[in-house]
Amino acid sequence: MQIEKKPLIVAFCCNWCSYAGADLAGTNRLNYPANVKIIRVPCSCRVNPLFILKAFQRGADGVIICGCHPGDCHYTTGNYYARRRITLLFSMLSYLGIEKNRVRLEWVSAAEGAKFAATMQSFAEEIAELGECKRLEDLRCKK
Amino acid sequence: MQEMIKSKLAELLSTGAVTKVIGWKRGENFYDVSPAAFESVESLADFVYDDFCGANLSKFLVKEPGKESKVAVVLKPCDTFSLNQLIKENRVNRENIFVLGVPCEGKLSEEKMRVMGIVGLTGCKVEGDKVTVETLYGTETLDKNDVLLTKCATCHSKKHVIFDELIGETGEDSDVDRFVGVAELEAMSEDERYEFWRNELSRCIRCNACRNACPACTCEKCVFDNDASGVAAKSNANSFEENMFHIIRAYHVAGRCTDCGECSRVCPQHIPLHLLNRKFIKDINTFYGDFQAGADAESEHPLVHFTENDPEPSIVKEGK
Amino acid sequence: MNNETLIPKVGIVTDIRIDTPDVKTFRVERPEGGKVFEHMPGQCAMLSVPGVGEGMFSITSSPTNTEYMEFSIKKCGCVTNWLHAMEVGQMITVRGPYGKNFPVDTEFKGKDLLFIAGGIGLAPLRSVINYCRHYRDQYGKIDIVYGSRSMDDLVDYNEIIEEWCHDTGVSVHLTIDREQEGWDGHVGFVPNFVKELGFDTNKVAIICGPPIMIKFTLAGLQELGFDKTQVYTTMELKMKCAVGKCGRCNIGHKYVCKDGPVFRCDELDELPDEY
Amino acid sequence: MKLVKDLSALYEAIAAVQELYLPVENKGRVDFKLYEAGANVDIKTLKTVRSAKDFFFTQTETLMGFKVEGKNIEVEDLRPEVRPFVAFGVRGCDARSFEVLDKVFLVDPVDTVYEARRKAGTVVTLACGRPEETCFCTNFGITPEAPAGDVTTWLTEEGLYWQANTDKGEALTAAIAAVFTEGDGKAVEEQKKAISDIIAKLPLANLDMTHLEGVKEETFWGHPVWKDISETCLACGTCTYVCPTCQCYDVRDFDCGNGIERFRCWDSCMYSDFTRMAHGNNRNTQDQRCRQRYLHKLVYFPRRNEGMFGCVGCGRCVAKCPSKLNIVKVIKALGGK
Amino acid sequence: MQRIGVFVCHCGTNIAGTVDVKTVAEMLGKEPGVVFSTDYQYMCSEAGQTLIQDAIKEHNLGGVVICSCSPRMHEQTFRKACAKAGLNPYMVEVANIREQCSWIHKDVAEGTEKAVILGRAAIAKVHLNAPLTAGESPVVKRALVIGGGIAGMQTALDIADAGFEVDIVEKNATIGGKMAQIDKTFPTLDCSACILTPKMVDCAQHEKINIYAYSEVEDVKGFVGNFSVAIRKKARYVDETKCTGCGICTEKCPVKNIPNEFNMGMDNRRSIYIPFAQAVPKIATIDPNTCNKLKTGKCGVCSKVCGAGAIDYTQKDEIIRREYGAIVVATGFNMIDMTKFDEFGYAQSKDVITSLEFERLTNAAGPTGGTLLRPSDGKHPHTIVFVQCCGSRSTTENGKPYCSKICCMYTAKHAMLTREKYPDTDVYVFYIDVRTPGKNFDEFYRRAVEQYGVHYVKGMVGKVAPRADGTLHVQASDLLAGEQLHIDADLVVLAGAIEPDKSARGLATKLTASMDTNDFFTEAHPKLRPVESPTAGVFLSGVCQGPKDIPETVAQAGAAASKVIGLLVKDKLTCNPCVAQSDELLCNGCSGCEHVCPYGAITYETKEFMQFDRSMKPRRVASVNPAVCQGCGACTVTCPSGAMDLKGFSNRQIMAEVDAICK
Repeated sequence: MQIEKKPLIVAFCCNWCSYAGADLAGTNRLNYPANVKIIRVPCSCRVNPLFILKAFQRGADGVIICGCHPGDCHYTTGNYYARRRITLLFSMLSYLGIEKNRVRLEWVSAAEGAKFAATMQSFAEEIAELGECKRLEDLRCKK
Repeated sequence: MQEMIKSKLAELLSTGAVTKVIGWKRGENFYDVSPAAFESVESLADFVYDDFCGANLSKFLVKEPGKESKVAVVLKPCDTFSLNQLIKENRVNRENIFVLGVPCEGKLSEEKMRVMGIVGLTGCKVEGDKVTVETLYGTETLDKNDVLLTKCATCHSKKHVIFDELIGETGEDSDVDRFVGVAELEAMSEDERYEFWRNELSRCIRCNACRNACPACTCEKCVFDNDASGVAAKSNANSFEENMFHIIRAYHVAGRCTDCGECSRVCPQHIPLHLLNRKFIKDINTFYGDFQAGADAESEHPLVHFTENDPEPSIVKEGK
Repeated sequence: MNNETLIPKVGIVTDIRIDTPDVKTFRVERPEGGKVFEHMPGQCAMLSVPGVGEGMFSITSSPTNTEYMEFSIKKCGCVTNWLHAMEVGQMITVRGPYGKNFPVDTEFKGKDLLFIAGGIGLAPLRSVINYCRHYRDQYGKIDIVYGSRSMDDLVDYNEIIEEWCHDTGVSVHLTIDREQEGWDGHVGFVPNFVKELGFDTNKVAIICGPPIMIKFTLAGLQELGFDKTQVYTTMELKMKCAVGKCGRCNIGHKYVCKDGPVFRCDELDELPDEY
Repeated sequence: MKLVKDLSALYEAIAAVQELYLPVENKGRVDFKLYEAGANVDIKTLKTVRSAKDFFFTQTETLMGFKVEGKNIEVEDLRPEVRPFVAFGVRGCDARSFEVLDKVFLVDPVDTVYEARRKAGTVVTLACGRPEETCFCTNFGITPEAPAGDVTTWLTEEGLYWQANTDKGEALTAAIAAVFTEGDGKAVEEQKKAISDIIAKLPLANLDMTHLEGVKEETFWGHPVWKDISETCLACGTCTYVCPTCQCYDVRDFDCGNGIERFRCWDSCMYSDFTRMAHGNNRNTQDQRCRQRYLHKLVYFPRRNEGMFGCVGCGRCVAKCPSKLNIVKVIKALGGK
Repeated sequence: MQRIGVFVCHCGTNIAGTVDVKTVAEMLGKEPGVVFSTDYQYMCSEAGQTLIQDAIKEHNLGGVVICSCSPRMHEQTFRKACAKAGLNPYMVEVANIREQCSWIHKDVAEGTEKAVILGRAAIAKVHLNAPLTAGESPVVKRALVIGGGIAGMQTALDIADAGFEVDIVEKNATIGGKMAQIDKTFPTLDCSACILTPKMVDCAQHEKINIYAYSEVEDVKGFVGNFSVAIRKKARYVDETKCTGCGICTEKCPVKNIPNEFNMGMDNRRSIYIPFAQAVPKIATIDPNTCNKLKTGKCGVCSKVCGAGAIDYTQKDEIIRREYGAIVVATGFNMIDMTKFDEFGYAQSKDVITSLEFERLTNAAGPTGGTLLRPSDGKHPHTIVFVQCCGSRSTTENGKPYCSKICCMYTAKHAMLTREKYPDTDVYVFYIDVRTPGKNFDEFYRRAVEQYGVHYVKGMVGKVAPRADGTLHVQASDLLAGEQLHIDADLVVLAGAIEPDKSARGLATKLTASMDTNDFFTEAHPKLRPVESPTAGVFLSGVCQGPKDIPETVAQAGAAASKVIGLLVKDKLTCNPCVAQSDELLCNGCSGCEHVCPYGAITYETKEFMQFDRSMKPRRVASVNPAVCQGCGACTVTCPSGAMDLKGFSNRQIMAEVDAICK
C-alpha cells in the first residue's frame, strides 16, 4: 500500500531540556518530519545502549539522543556520563561497519525549539539519504 | 620453576595458611592443562606450570565464599590485572586471597598449531624461540611467536600488579603496540569493516565461552540470561543478535576490561573478540587519557567518570 | 496424537472459576466448540500464551466430559500470572495430550482406590476421581484424603461437598493445616491424617501434592503396610517440549513429560534423586 | 570401485542436482557451508568446528508464528521448506551422531522438522585419513577407516573412491554417474590399513569402558569427579554446542512487533537456568549439571537405547573446552583412573 | 496485562485540527488490553476529568492512557484526577499528541498515524507500569534566600512573618540591592530609599531573619526539605560583633580613590567603607584589593582609629554549613555593559551615562547631592537625550533578545523629573515602542509627553559622537517624520538592557536549577508555576526569573514566600516515587552506580546470601535512598547486570515504548 517506506527515527529526549525543546518546537508550530518519534526519558544518562540497539532491531533507521547542554543537566552531571557512554557506543558501531550517521547525539535546551526542529529535519534528511538500515536489522521484525 | 611453585603451595596448604589452591593440572597430553582446585598437599602432585597454562585463574575466585578460609591462587602477570579489577569491584575479598605471582614468557596455543595444519599433536618442546612439536605424522619445528596465544603475542605487561609472594622476578610493562589490529580495522572503509565483522561474528555459536571465561563478566545474572531484561536469548537467531551480543558483551566490560585476552583464547570459533575490547580500550585512551584497568585497585573507571571537556560523540564522525 | 510435535492448536477460554486466592480453573474449548483433543486421566497439555511462554499443566477435567477441558492452575510464575489475568473469551494455544496416564483401565480396574492430595495436588487427581466416579461400577471403594493450608485453599471445594461427598462408595476426608474459624473438620497435615485414618492395604493409592508431602505420605503408607508397587504419584518438572526431546525433564533414563508424569513409586526408586 | 579424479567436477555435478554442503575453510577454520563455485573447499581437515548435527538439528529453527489481535490468536506454520541436500565430507563420528539423534527425534512422537531434514539429506562420509590425538571414536565401535553413511568415500592419491551404501546413496550415485571412473580400490585398502595403524597409536583410542557396562543410574551418583570438574567448569555451552550428539533445545517466543514467532534453539544443560522453572530448579549446582551431561551420555542414554552410548568420540570437546575438561577425563575418572 | 482505558483529547481544534481523534480512539481501542477508548473535547476540563474517573470505575481500569498535550503540561492534572477515582496515579501515561504531533504536522493522515503510534507506545508502557507510592522525608523548617535586594527582603520578611526562620545571603556588604540606588519610583514618584530602608531595618530586626551579608553560597547538597548549604562568609577584616558603624574609619582611611560602586563609580570611597548611610548591616568592610595594610602590611590607620577595636586584619573567610527546607533565589540583575556599544559612545564620553548612573546623579545622596550636573564638567546639561532599548530587543551579538520591561517607564520618569526640576532643559526620548502596560503607566507616560513637554521621537539613535567642545552629537532617525535628526546634546542617557546577575549561572549549577539561554532562571511552568524552579524546593523571586518592575518583584517575592511557607508548614514531604531501585539478587556490588549518582543516594552494605549449596556468602549490595534519589537514571545504565532500574522509566518500559514505536 505504501509506495515508499519512510525511514523511522527514534529520538530519546531528556525530560527537562530536549523534551521541553520539542514541546517548544510544537508551541511555535515548527514543522519537522512525522517519522521522528520521541521517547521521553528523565535524562540523557538514562539511555541505555541496549535501547538504541533495540530500536534498530525493531526497524528504526536512525536513532538520535537529545539531552541538556553539557553543564545544564537538570541532574547536574547526567549528560556528561551520557556523552562518554554514547561516544564509545557510536565509535563501536562505526567500528563494526555500521554507518556513522545512523546515530546522533545533540544537546537541545528547553529554549531551543527551533534547534530541535532543525536538528530533526536535518537528521531525517540524513537518514533518508542512508535509506533503510540493513546493517543492524532483524529481518523478523520487518515482515 | 614448577617445583618451586609447587613447594610454596605445599607449604601454604600444609601450614593451613590456605585451605585451597587454584592452579593448573596436567591432563591427557602436553597441552591438556586445566585449571583445577587443590585441597591437599598430595593432590598437588598433579600441579603443573608450563607453557600451556594460558587460562586466567582470577575468575574462579569470584565464586569463593570470601570469608573464613583463605584461597591461594597462582597468577601470571596479566592475570593480576584482572584480580585487581575484581577487588576494585568488590567481587573478590582481598583478605581471603593469597596471590602467588609466577613469571610468564608467553603461553602457547595448540589451536594455533592446528590452524597451521599441524595435527595429531603428541609432544612439544620449547627451546628459546623455537618450538618442536611431535605429531602422529612427524615432527615440526615452529617459531614460538607463531604459536603464542594471541593475547601473549601482544602482551601489555609482564609486571605483577598485585601479589603476596613472587616466584621468580616480576617484569615490566611492555611496549608492544597492541592496538595494531584495531588500527588496521580503523583504517579500512566502513564497508570493509562491515564485511570483516560479518565474517567473524557470523561464526558465533553463542556458546558463552567468551562471557563465562571473562574475569570482568561476573554478573550475578547476565542480562542475556535474564528473561526480564528483554534481551535474553540462547542463540543468535540472525546477524542482529550476533552483533548485539558482542557489542553489549564488549560494552559492559568497557573501562573494566584489563585486556587479558581470555575471550579470544576460549572462542571455539576463533573470533578475534579482543579486537572489540581493545577498540574500547583504545578509544578510552584516545578520548579520555590513558587508562589501564586493573593497574591498581582504586582508580575510577572511565565510564563512571567524566570531565567537562570530554569530546562530543561527533568525534566518531570526524575522526576515524 | 498431534503429528506436528510442537505446533499447538488454538483454544478459547469459555469460563474462569476462582477456586482459591491463587488457584483458578479455566475451561477451554475449541473456538468452534468441543474439546481440543481427547485425553486420559493424568495426562497433561501444554498451554501457551504467545510471547509469554508455554507451560505444562495437568488436565483436571475428566475424559468423560465431552464438551470441554478444564485446567486448575496455581499462580506462580510468568505464564501462570498471565493466565490468571485472562478474561473469558481469550484465546490461548493448547497442545497435547502428553505423558502417561493413570492405569485406570488396567491396574486400577476393580480395585479399591485411595486418593491422597495436598493443595493444588488435587488438580491432576480430579480427572481420575471423576473418571472413576463416572465408571463407578468398575472400581471398588473410593477414599479421598485431601488437605490444604486453610479452608480457602481447598481447590474444588464446592464440587467435593456437593457431588463427591454424596456418591455412594466414595468417602471424602478433608483436613487443613491449622485451626480456622468456621472449620469443624479435621486439622493436621495430610501424611499424619492418612496414618490416623489407617487404611487397609488392599487397594491402590494415588498421591499428589508438594514433594515433601508425597515423601511423608509415602512413608506413612509404607508404615501402614503398603508396597511401593501399590502407590502411584505424578511429578512436575521443568518441561519445554513435552515430547521427550528437549532434555529438561530428563531424570536418569526417563523423560518426565513422556515417561511420566504418572509413576508407580517403585519406578521412582530407580531414578536418581533429582526431582 | 567408483573413483572420482576431479573433485571440483564432483562438487559441480552434485550441486547441479541437489544443494551441496561441504567443509569450507575460512581463516583457518573449517565448517560445513553451501557449495558455491570458487569456495575454498577443505576436505583434508579432519574436524569441522561445528559438528554435522546442524544438518538435521539446526541451531535455531522457526517453527510457527502467532498473530494476536485482541483476544484472538491465529497460528501460522512457519516451518521451513526442506529441499533435498547432500552433506559431503562427514566423518565417521558425525555419521554415528545421526543415529544417536535419530533415537531421540525419530521416536514417537516424531519430530517432523528433524524427520523432514533427515529424509531430504544424503550423507556422504569420508574416511578419516589423518586421525588426530583427540579422536576416540573407536571406543564406540565406530570405524573411521570405513565410516557409515549413504555413501562412503576415501580420499586417496588417485582421487576420491566412492561407495554407495544405501538406496539414497545409489540414487545420488546414479544422478551424477558421469563423474565416475573405475579404480582398482587398492588405495582404499592401503588407506584403511594406514588409518588402523595410526589408530593403534592414538592416546585415547583404547579407553577402558568396562566399568560403564550395565551400570545403574545411581552407580556414579556420588562420584568425586563431579565436584572436581565443576570447580573449574565455566558453565559455558562450548562442549554442548560443538558436540554432535547434544540435542537439548529450548523453545522460545520472539515478539517481532507484528506478530510472535516461536522458534527452537539449542540449549545447554550446562547453563544454570536450564532446568529453572517458576517454583525451583532441580539441578542447582554446576556439579549436578556436569553429572547430568556426562551420565546422560554414558549411562542414561545407553539404558534407554540398548546400550548405545550418547558419545561418538569425535573429540571436539577435548579440543575446545576452555578449561580442558572433557568426557575422556570423566570416563577415566569413573573407571578409577 | 492491565485493563487499559484510552482517552483522546481534541484540545478544541488544537489536536482535532490535524489529528483525526475519532480514528485514533478507534485504532487504539484495538490494542491488546484496551477495554475502553474514547475521545473528548477537553480532557483536562472538569467534565473531561469526570469522564476519565467514571470510566475507571465503570470499566475497572488498571491503567489509563491520555492522548493530549505534553505530559509536562497536564500529567499531574490527570494523575490527580485518576487518583481521585481510586487508580494509582502512576498508572497514568500521557501520549503527547499536541506539541509533538498535531502542532507540528499539517497533514491529517500523517498526524493521525503518528498520534496512533504515540498512543500505542503509551499503552505499551502502561502495561508495564506498576503502582508507585511516594515515600516521605522530613522538612527542615528554615528557608534560605539568596540575594538581599527588594525581592529577597520581601520574601524573607513574608516567610519570617509566618513564623519560619529565614537566612538571607547577600554577596555585597549590605542588603538593599538595586532599589537602594534608585532615586524615585514610577509611576507614583515616591522616594525609593524612603520605602526601602524601613524594610531593610525590618529585616535586620526581625527575630526570625538572619542576614549573611558579604557572603556567598559555596555549595548546595541535598534535596527539597533537606538542603544542606555551605555559605562562604567573606572576610570583612572587621569584627561584626564589635563594629558600631560609626564610620570614623571610613573617613580616616588614607586610600581615597576607590570608585564608589554605590554611586556607579561617579565618586570615590575609601578602602574601608560602608556602602551607604542606611546600609544593613551597618558594618565597615575592608576592600582587600586596595587596603595597604592587607597588601603591604603597612598602614593600620583604621585599626588605630576604631574605638571599638573591631578591625581584625587576620580575619579569614568562614564556611558555615546550614540546613534548609527551601531555597529562594533572588539574585536580581545588572545593567549590561554599555562599553560594547560603540555607537552610543559610552566609552568615549563621560557624558554618556546609563540610566542607573542618572538615578545617582539625581539622588540627594548621590555624587552631586541631587543636582543634575554633567559628569565631565559639572555643568547643568541643557539638552538631554534619552535612548531606550539600548541592547534590549536586539538581535546583535552584544544585545539581548528580550524586552527589559522597565526602561520605558523609568525613562518617562527621568524625562518628567528633569523637565519638572529644570524646565529649561530640552529632553528627547528615542524609542522603538513605548510600552506602558501597567496600572497608571500610560497616564504617567502621557503626562510626560503632554504636561511636561518631553520630546518623544520614534526612532533609534544611530550614533553618539563627542565633539571637541564637549557636546555630544546625536544622530538619529525620526521614523514618523521620516527624517534624520541631528541633536547636540549635553547629556545622553542610555536605558541599557538588564541582565541576570553574573553569579546566577554558577548558582544555578550548584542548585541544579535550570536556566534559559539568557541566564534567567526557568520556572517550573511558565504560566502555572511561575515562582517555582523545576528543581523541587528551589523558588524564584524577582528579576532572576525575568525582567520586572518593583511592584511585580514584590508581588512575586510574596508569592515565592507563600510557596515556601506552604512547603515549610509540612512536617513531611512525599517524595518522587519514580526513583531508582536495586535488585539485591542481581547486584554485583561493583559500586559503579554509587560513583555516578549526583545525589549520593546510593549506599552499599554487605549482606549474606544463600548459595545453591546452602552455604552463605557475603556480597555487597546497593540500596537507594528514595528520599534523596531524584530519578535521573544514571545508575541504571552503569549497572551491567541491570540490577538497578528506574521506577516509572524502567528498562522494560522504555523498551516497550521503543518496540511500540517501531512496530
